[in-house]
Amino acid sequence: MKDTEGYVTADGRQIGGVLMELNNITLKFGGVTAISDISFDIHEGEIRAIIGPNGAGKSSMLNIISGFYTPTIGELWYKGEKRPQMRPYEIARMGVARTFQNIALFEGMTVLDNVMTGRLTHMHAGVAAQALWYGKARAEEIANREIVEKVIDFLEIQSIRKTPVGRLPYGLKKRVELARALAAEPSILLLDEPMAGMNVEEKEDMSRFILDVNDEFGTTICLIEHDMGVVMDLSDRVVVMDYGKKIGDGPPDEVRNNQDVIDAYLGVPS
Amino acid sequence: MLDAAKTDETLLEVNNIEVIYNHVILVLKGVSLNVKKGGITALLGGNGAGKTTTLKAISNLLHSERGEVTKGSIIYKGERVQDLDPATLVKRGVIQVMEGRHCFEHLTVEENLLTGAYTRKASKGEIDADLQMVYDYFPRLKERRKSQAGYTSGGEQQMVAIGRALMSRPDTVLLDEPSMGLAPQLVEQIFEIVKSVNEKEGVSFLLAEQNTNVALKYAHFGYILENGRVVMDGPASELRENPDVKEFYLGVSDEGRKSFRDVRSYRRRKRWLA
Amino acid sequence: ESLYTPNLSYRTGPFAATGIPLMNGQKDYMSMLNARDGGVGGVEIAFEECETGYSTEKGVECYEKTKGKAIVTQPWSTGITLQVLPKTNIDMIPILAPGYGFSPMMDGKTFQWAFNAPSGYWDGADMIVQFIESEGSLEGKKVAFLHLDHPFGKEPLPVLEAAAAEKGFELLPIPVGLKEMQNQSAQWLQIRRERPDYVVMWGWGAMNAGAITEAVKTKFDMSKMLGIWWSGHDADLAIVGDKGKGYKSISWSFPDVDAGVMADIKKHVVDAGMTESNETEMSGVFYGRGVVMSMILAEGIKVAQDHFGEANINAEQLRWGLENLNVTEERLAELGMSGMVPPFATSCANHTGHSGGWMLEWDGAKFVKVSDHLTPNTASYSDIAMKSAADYATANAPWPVNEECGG
Amino acid sequence: MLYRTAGQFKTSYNSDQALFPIKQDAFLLGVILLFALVIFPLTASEFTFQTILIPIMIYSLAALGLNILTGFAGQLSLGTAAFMGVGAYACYKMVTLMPWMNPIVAILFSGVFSAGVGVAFGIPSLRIKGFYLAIATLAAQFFLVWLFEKWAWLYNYNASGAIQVPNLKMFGVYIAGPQASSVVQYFVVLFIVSLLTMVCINLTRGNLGRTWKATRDMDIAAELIGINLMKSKLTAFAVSSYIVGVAGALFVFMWRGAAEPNLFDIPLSFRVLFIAIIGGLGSVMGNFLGAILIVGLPVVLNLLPAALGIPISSATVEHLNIMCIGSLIIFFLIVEPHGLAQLWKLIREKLIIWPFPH
Amino acid sequence: MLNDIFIAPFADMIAAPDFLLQVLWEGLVSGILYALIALGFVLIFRSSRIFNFAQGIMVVFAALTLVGLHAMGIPAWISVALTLGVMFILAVSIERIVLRPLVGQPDIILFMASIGITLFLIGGGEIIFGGENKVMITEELGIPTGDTVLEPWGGLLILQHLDITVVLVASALVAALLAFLNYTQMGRAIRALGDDHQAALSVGISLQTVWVLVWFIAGIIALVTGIAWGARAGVSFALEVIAYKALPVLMLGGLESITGAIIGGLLIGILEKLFEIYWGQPLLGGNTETWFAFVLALFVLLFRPQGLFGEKIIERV
Ligand SMILES: Nc1ncnc2c1ncn2[C@@H]1O[C@H](COP(=O)(O)OP(=O)(O)OP(=O)(O)O)[C@@H](O)[C@H]1O
Ligand SMILES: Nc1ncnc2c1ncn2[C@@H]1O[C@H](COP(=O)(O)OP(=O)(O)OP(=O)(O)O)[C@@H](O)[C@H]1O
Ligand SMILES: CC(C)C[C@H](N)C(=O)O
Ligand SMILES: [Mg+2]
Ligand SMILES: [Mg+2]
Repeated sequence: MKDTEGYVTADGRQIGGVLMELNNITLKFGGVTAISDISFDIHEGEIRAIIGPNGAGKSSMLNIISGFYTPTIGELWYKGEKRPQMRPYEIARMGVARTFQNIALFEGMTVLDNVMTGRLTHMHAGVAAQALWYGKARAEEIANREIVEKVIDFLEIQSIRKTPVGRLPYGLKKRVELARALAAEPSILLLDEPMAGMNVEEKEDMSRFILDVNDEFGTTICLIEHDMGVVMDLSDRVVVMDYGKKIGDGPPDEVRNNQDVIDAYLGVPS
Repeated sequence: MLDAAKTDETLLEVNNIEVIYNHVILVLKGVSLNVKKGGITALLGGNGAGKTTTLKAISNLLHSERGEVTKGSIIYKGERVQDLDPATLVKRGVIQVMEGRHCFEHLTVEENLLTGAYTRKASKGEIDADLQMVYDYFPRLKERRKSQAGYTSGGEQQMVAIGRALMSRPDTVLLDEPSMGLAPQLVEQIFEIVKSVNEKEGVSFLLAEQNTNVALKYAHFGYILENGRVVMDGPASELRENPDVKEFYLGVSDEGRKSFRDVRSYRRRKRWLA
Repeated sequence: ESLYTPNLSYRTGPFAATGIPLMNGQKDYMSMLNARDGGVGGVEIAFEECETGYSTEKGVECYEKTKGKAIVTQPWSTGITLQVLPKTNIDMIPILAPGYGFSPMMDGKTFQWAFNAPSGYWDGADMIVQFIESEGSLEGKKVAFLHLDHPFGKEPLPVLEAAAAEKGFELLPIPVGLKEMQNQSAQWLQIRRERPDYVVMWGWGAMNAGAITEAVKTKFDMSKMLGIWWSGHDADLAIVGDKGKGYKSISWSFPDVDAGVMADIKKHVVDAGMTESNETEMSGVFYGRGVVMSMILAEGIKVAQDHFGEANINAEQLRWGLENLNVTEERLAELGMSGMVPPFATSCANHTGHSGGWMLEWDGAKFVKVSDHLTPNTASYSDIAMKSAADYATANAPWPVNEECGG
Repeated sequence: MLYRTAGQFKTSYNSDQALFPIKQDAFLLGVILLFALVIFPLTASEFTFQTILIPIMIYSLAALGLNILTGFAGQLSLGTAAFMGVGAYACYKMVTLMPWMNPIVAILFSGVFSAGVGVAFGIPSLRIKGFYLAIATLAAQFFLVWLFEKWAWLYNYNASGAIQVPNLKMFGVYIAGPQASSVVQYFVVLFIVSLLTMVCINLTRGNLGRTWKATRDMDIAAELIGINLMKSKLTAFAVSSYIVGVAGALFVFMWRGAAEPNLFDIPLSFRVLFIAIIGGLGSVMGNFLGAILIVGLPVVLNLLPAALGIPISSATVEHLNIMCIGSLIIFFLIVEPHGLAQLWKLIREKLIIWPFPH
Repeated sequence: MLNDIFIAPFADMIAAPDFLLQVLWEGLVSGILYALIALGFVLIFRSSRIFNFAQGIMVVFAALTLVGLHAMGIPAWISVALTLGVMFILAVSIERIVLRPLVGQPDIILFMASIGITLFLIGGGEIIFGGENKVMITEELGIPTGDTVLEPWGGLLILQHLDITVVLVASALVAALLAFLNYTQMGRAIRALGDDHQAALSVGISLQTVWVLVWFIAGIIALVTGIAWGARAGVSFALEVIAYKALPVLMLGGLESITGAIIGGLLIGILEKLFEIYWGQPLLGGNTETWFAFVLALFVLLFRPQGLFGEKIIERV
């Protein structure tokens, strides 16, 4: 593991050392190579973006980080240790939370319950206590509920607390998904296209939330997004992928002017 | 850039419809719109405004979601079409591309495209030609034609969904959020395709979009939906210049585009209809 | 007023095929009595059916539903009999299970409320063993016992096992699950492999037809196949016709279309359009047996009425009646049923009567008698019966035993 | 305006998490309890106890157990009856091997055995999903029933192959067996069913419940947010089979009085499944509504022709019965696929906004 | 003990090869019959994700209708045609009354609805046709009924002509179905429908048409199965239990696969018979056929969760 210092961003925020490092990752599905030999790192406290054309392998990269896919080749270092082969839930318990490109909320539950599931990793009462709704179970339920209510307040979804998520419009669902991930109080938050399907105003709201999370809780964020405005404005560093390869990596301004990136992705410089 | 609808002939007329889901949830509270023949009409509005619901009401797909049109009428080419089944509507030339890329997961990309031609009584040659046309529009699909659609990326699935609709040689396409999840390049590209299909083949489009910027760039006419009601309509060019639209949908204010970093302060949303 | 004698019948499901002719016989006899004599002793018989589909669960439901007014319960399944048996003790309703049910019921001291006259399963098993023994010693022979995997099918096992031990033959039980009744190829492959000298069948419902067709297919010698009385239904054999020639079934009843009772049924029931049966069915063994079964009930009622001097008897009085049946040749002649059932009598200690029966054989078109009146050797299993009865009483303690009955 | 919820504010999370956040619901419960504890026992006839009250409660419990697995944790099971059988046989073995054992304890304990068996058959659920999983439960269904038939030790080598509930006393009163009176059995069933219902309500609204529901709604996402699917599924199998097992023990000991292996065959599984689905998957109360419908309906249908004086044979009634149940299942599914519980909720929602249409 | 499990059975097989052949043949024939029922399931599952429990009762219903019509004095082949008519009406009514209102509902709801249909048909069937056992009109339909007795290795092998016919007819049916699904536009529509009802609707696939067609084909298969089983075992409602056997066949083969249904059917038919004869009866008290198929399927699924030929379950996030 490289021993790196943090750095200071353009707008003067101090970013910590390396939190996660991916080395020479390759991912194959039968004949398809979704990712080939990509390395990059994520620093503590930064907002890291991954961009690239459709099918470039961005989501697959996120899936590797959260343990849903196992890389064919390559290794992953997290908090200074090499991460062994693990089940996704174990990884989640190590402080990795995420949202999904195709919303993956629990449709049969209310918003509140969905967000509460984010707290699962922090709740430990036994079955018997829960069955009797007694002692630890009860205390825990209330304590966690308070945390969840804070998240709900923070994301301004109080009014839909008791609504079954199946009935929510797309944008709100995305917000609930974010709430669920936040509730877990993760060290690193992975966001897969959090603003797809939103209009400008909603994107602004979402941006605010992301920045606030990063600011207030110091959560490291890794996000995939197609809206260049958002990416350029929010992220500290950007990885650009194309056809499974890394074609650029650096601060937004640098990436924006990289000819490869322009050709493969942006079309016209924005 | 085209700014006025091409003809004045009304193709599709939605009159004051109300939609209720599950017998209790009233979603559309009297929506009326006109889609002009040969034009591109945009349906704009925030999350949950009712865009998808409006499109599904037109294409008659509400039924399978336990929704129903309880009031108002929908007239296509001068005929009431509310009670037709979706298949008949497709035969008459109205096809919807659903939000969130509903592909047939287990069929290959190519088979997916072919299902689009289901209602057509065309020869194999014609269909192959159309397939080629779709591949020309979306070269990426050609590469993945033999993969099961379930294993393609989000953007690829969106292309499949649009390509599949084109395969039916429609008169009218109801496009639900075509740009969602697509790379910027591709967004432009898809709208270019819409435009060229519209111009070359005379296909009319009704598209629901969040990406107001692009939508208003390509559309001729726009409706803005809020909370199940139409709150504003007009030619796209006018809407683009409307200060409210500018601020809330285009993200530009008098000072030009704001950075997303600068929107941190709490701001009360202005509503046309409270 | 009427006497409510519900019948837990089944005209649906996989057992309907064998149930229907019997239940038609029962019902028509009662209808005939009602039409001809205004019932029994001047009181009409309310012979109502409650459908069970031979399902034990439904049966218990029917019992619960009817027990309020009923003076008797006719469970029509050994499984149901077993389940209602402990309840009848408390509800004080006699069970009438002619030719079926729990064989130790023959001990009237223990099972005060249960009757399986005129013959029980152990009687049947014993007579079958006697019959095949009459064809030559059983020493060293192999007898396959093809049975429904259900309480009914397991009933004769203790007696057959005892006989096997005593007579030195090998008993090979082959169960047929309820789900396999119609597809017994595995069972018949086993029979083919084991090459038994005899196949004794304890089948019911669709199992009978299944076994018989399968036997024909595997070319088993039909004359070596013998069934209990519930496995001798004309329609089951009619499917294979000539190929079934030689198949035998023990029976405590025999049909007689020319009997007086049949003429009365024709006159009062059939001609009045009140039957659900038809001519072919009415000439069969099962319909005739159904008639006899209702006769037993009617006789029980009559005996009770005569004894207690009142027409409107209750369940307890009927119990006395069923315990004091004496169906003699003369009485049968009076009833127009000579030869349709052997004479028999019950007592406080003997609830079965042990009438014995005849061996019937399929001649390609109908069943014919091929033996004289056979009688079971009850002594050979009375010990087993007494012991089972005692065990039953212990397991179900507190269980009243009527020590007052003499032998 | 009967069902006004406006004006009932919650001031703490604790009170928001109370069982009956809305007063009217608490009132309704009070009425139900009044009936259950006082009015029914005083007025019901033997027939009502035996064909309506007791079976409805037992079936509700079984359906509740199934609902935990299928409705809450999303694992389709077609083997409920077999697990009921395990409970019943376990209970039978316990009371016959240890006659001194308190019958209620025996009944509650018998669920432990079915939970064990349930977990064993639940293990494949880690790999197998959806209808394919049904095969695991069907394997349990058919294998266990076969075992009940073949393993003579289970039924104490009875000639009949059936188990027969002995007369069992508690505090000097017969509570099981032919000597027990219906009222006593009714109260025993009421007690156990209420107890376990309470447990289920607690489990399903708490952490475990959310874990199950997450597993049901989207197992991949669930695992990615930190849910150990194995634990989640297996606890669901365990809790579900426990409850189902207790229901099985009640079924035989407090109601039927005897049972043969066949009783636990697939039709019973289906009946319980009907109840759970018609009542509403993922609902606790639904099971009771479903049971009232599925158990009560045949009783009514059976009585109807006689009451109206229409002469039809009992077989035809039975056939009509089956047809009616079939049609009603379809009818209810069409009216409200999410079951009676959902229907009730909708009615409530309508009542809340009544008299304004929306 | 080990000897009983691992050696004795095989010794038995070798000792009586003619008997082994007979066992295999019986297994093959019942396997084909299971497969036929499974085919009906697969077709419906593919086109609508309905796990159609009613397939079994449709078999009974078709057979009863045929026999019932013939009993009314209608010539055999006209009865067959009329029965097909009845099956068509059934398909149309099921589509109208049950499926149409339930479009897009979760799988389990549709499954439940099919059980509703089953109950309805059982009740209705018994009212119309009565509960007695009936005899299939085998001869009237010109199906051969004799047998051929072979003597391999000096032993005995009995082949029923009926069984041979069943095997041939079933094979033809399967070939026809495979061609239909893979090479026709309608076949593709059926597969699309199975993936996503809404999307299928949106491209103009008419659910009504496809479903009526598919249920009608399932009805035809049911009739063929009904004739075959009926000829072997008589026609009665007890036949309905064989429907359960189709379930493990389906799971083993894969819910969407025609090939799977056939292979699964044969595998289960043969293996369960072998197991019952050589292991079940001597060691376990027999009757293992009630569960063997399920346990076997379960075992296979542990290694291939989508069955041998089923479509891989696509898991993406
Ligand atoms: N099946 C349904 N049942 C109940 N409510 C629904 C259903 N579908 C949509 N709704 C509700 O209808 C309203 C309008 O939804 P619709 O999907 O039409 O919005 P939209 O404008 O397309 O939003 P988006 O941009 O997020 O896609 C939302 O409030 C949503 O919660
Ligand atoms: N489980 C899988 N099996 C087979 N191929 C896969 C699988 N997952 C992803 N792929 C392929 O890998 C490539 C990368 O997919 P991925 O979803 O990572 O793209 P993406 O960069 O997120 O694209 P988008 O922006 O469209 O979401 C695609 O071509 C996709 O089809
Ligand atoms: C009652 C009999 C006629 C039916 C069956 N043989 C039984 O004893 O269970
Ligand atoms: Mg992606
Ligand atoms: Mg939408």
